[in-house]
Order: sequence, then C-alpha cells, then structure tokens
Amino acid sequence: MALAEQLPVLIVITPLIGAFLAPLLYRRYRKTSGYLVLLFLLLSVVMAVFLLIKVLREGPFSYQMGNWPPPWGIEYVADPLRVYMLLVVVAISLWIFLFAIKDLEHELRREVIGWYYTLYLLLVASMAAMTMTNDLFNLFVLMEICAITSCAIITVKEDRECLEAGFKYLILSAMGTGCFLLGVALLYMVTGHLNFGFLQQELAVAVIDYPLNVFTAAALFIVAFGTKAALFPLHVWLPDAHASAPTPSSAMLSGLVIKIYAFSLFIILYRVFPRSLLTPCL
Amino acid sequence: MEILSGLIHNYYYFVAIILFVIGTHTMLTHANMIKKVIAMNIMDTSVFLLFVAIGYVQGGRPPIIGGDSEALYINPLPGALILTGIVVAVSVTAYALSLIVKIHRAYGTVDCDEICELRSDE
Amino acid sequence: MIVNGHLSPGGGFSGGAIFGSSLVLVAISFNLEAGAKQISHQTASLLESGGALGFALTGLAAIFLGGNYLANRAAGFPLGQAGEFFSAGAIWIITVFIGIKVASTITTLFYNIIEKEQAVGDIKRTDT
Amino acid sequence: MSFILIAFLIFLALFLRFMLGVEVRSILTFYLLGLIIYLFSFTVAEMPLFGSIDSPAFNEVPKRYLESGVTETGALNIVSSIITDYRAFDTLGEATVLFAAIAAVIATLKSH
Repeated sequence: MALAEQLPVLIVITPLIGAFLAPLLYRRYRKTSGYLVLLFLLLSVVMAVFLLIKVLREGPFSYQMGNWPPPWGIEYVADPLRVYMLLVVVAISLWIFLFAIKDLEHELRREVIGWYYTLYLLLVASMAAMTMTNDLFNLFVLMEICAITSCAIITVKEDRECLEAGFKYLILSAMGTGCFLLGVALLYMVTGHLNFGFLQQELAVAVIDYPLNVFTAAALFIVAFGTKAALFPLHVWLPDAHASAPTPSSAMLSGLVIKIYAFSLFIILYRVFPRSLLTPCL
Repeated sequence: MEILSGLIHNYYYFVAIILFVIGTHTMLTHANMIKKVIAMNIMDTSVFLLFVAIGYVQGGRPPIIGGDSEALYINPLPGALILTGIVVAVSVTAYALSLIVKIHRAYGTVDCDEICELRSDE
Repeated sequence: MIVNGHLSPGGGFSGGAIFGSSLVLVAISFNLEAGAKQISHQTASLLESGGALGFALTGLAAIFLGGNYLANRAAGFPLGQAGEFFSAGAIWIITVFIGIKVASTITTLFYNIIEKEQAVGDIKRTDT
Repeated sequence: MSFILIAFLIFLALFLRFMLGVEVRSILTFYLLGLIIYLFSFTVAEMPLFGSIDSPAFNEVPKRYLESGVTETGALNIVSSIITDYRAFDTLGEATVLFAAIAAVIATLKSH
C-alpha cells in the first residue's frame, strides 16, 4: 500500500489542483463545472475517510515532504485528533458546496462564479493542510492563503457593504499574521527549529535561558489566533463580515474558518510550548 | 544598565521591534485606507528585518558555495523563509489595493470614518 | 536569471518579477494596446494556471517515481554535475515554473486593475 | 527613580494637554506605545547576541544545509536549494498565495 502512505499530501493536493483547473474548466464547460469541482471535493472526502481508518487501525504516522527528515524538511503528522478535524473540514465543505452550486447563480454575477470555485477550493486546501502541518512557517503560509481567500469569498458579492467588511477583515487578519510571524521569529531565534516536536524539546531548555522571549512569543500567538478566531476583545471584524457575505461564504466562515484557527491555537499551545510553561504555578 | 548594553548590542532587533510597533499603531488608529496598507507593509518588513538579522553570522559570506571549502557562510534558512514571506506580503498588498479601488468607486472616499457616516445615513 | 537560479543569486521569483515588469513597462511606455499585444489575456491566465499546475504536477511526478511529494534526489531526478547548467534535477524545473507563474501574475494584476479603471471612464478619474 | 519617572510622565501629559492642546486620546495612545516598547526592550536585551556564531539559531539545521546541500540537491545556491527542495512545500504554498491573490483581485474587480 504505497499510496496509503501518501494520503496526507494527496488530500491537500486534490483541491489545490482543482483550484488551478477551475477557471479553465468554467470557461469551457459552464454548466457542469460546478459538479466537476464537487468531484474534487468528494475525492478528498473519500481519501480523508481512508486516512482516518488507517490512523485508527495502525496508529499515528508522520509524512515527510520530499523525503527530508523533520528538522530539515517539512513534516505532516496524521494522528487521530488532526485527522478527525481534517475529516470534519473536508466533509462540511463538501456539504456546503452541494447547496452552493444552485445558490450561487442567484447571488453572484456569471463571470465570477468560476473564480469563486477557485477561491473555495483554495480555502478548503489550506484548511485541510492547516490541520495536519507540523511546521510553524508552513502554518504561516497556509494562514495567509486562508486569510486572502476567506476575504475574497466575502467581497465577490455585488454589494458595497461587503467591500468595507472585507477590507476590515483583511487588515485585522494581516495584523494577526504579522504578530504570528513575529512570534515565529522569536521562537526561531532562541531554538533554531521550526518543527513542532523539535521546538518542544528545545524550548524546555530555552525557557530557562530566555524566558521573556518564550513568553512574548506565546502572547503574540494568542493575539494572532485570537484576532483570527474572533475571541472576545478582538472580534470587531466578525459581525460585518458574516452578515454581508454571500450565504455559502457565511456558512463556510462561521462554520470552519474560525474554528480552524482555534484548533491551530490549541495545537500550538499543547504541541509547541513545553508542559512546564502551561502549569499555573511556576 | 544591563538592559541598556543588551539593547546596544542587539540594536538591529530593537529597530525591528520599534518598526513593528509603529506599523501596528498606524494600521489600527489611522482612518485612511492607503495609510493602513502602507502600515501593513511596514509591519511585515519589520518582521522580515528581524528574521534576516537572526541569520547573520559575523564575517559570514552569502550562502552560494564557491571555491574554498573553509569559508564561513551565513545561515541560509531565514533568507529562504523571508523570500516566501515577501511574496506573501506582496500578494496581500495587491489584493488590499484592488479592494481600495473598488471601495473608492463605491463610496467616493477612502476614509474609514467617512464611510461609517455614509453607512449610518442609509 | 530564472534558469541560472540554482547557480547564482536570483531564481524564479526575482527573475519572474523582472520579466513581468518588462512587459508592464512596455504598456506604460507606449500604450495599453501595444502592451496587450505582447501577451493576451487568455494566454496570461492560461500561463497563470499552467505555472502553478506544473509545480504541483512536478510534485506528483515525484510520487510516481517512488519518492514522497516534491522529492528530488529521493525520487531519482538526475542531479548531474554541480555547477553545470542542466543540473539539480527538479530544482531547475520548479524554478522555471515559478518564473512563468510570477511573470504572468504581475502582468495580469497590472492589466486587470488598469483596464477596470479605464472602463469606468474619465469621469471617475480624480485625484484623492 | 521610578517615582520620578512616573511624575515626569504625568507632568508631560498635563503639559501636552493644556499647554500644547494635544488630544487626550493621542496622548494615551502615545503612552501605550511607549509602554509596549518598554516591555519589548526587556525581551530584546535578553535575546542572543547579534551575529554571534554560537547563537542558538545556527545549529545543526543550517550546518547540514551548508555542508551537504551541494551533494544532496546539486545546486550551488543554497537558498535556492532550500526554497525549491528542502522546503519546497512552502514554495508551493507561496505560488498558491499568488494564485489566490490573482483570483481574489479578478473576482473582486469583475463582480461590481
């Protein structure tokens, strides 16, 4: 079963290739292109189910991009928690898209529907990758894809309110990613690693020598993901953006995008920072 | 005084942090959208500066392997990461600018406060 | 600059940016029609998707050759002699795809923003 | 020492407000930024020394890139070999960001 080993990356790549093809497909087959896009999503759902079965049966495993071992290359990890989240992301986005095909014809102009498919598939691919990635910088890149596409699926609507809402969201999420990258820089400075597992080992040592750096990074991460996940004092962008978006985008935003950031914060707090940092008594 | 000497040794990092704070402040408090986008770029650039400064090694050469094998090279990883980061910042800027073009056409202004007033009038 | 990316400073991004800017400069220095003659919209968006798709498919090819995704040496791409023009296996291919992608991105962005401005007409063209 | 500093800051705020007529809001923002920079300065002072060869970031990861990068990837430019081979998935993400920006711009501009 050589292909079963490749499942973590294939699930990400399938919607990505679909996204690259969608504008071309829409130009050629205007009527059926929605269902072709649906096929790509269905394929990744099927693969996610197989991955979940494999992980539950054989235990968690890690996937190394380009055969480079973890501290040098990028690592993806499939363990039950992450794969369960992955299945939730892919399955719900399939379900939303099933209803979106008919709905989009009423809400959007004809020319932009093909690009809407592209943006939707890119969003799904980035979120699916965010659940499994085990590398801080890769997470940053995926967050940036997710930010741009989730703004764009708000602003495709033919309405001037959603333009302003989208701009507000874009600026605040740019602030979030800026804070995140600063936190990554601080952690990289004191440890020299970007991989979650190696960071956790090194941080247990580094927190003794450079405690302020590690605490500042933790604070920056919480601000960054708090902005993105609309936690209480940083939620100002949310009401406008969700209210003015097209219906499928609104379902996608409140159903998945916000949760995926909360999930990433959870993963970072538990898989990157050493246990001693999180215990209340120091 | 310990802090002061640390700051003087690490002034590259300190400048980057000051730029970051300036960028965040401008982005969150100014009403003009073009200024917000410029501030977003300042903020990103400050983080890139910090990242690249981490990779510097005293007396190192750019990491292109040449003739002598004894040469000391700087850390190539931050440079490679920042190449990615710059492209990401550019694409966010492009998208933000196109949004501003559309907003200017729809509302006739690029000032957030004026847009708020226009919306409350409706 | 694009094809020498593995030997000297440069590579897909900087080379592609230069290439794209040159096409944009043609449009700025003559006029929009002369610029649009260099590369049509259809071709630009085809190259756009094609560059990204080629990158992703190079990765998939590595899987079929027995490596993991985007593998280079592990998948058996010929590395060649270091320092020669055709060396470094998949790096060369990927760099060319990135160059195409970046160049077409810059031109597409420019033309889309400019032409929308023109389509609205001269009444809206005010300085703010 | 700190008492004098706080007294000076309060005096400065009053001076700016009543003598120069600066708004309360901008004085508060100014002080808040000063506080943030002050807090960050402790972090910066604690960071590893700039340009030092034995800083934690210069560990076995870049050393392997530099020593065996040429034999493992065949490229003389190590930055190029990192972005397109060791960490190629980041670069695929980056190409995807560019594509997403294009898609977003076109969708936004065409939709109105």
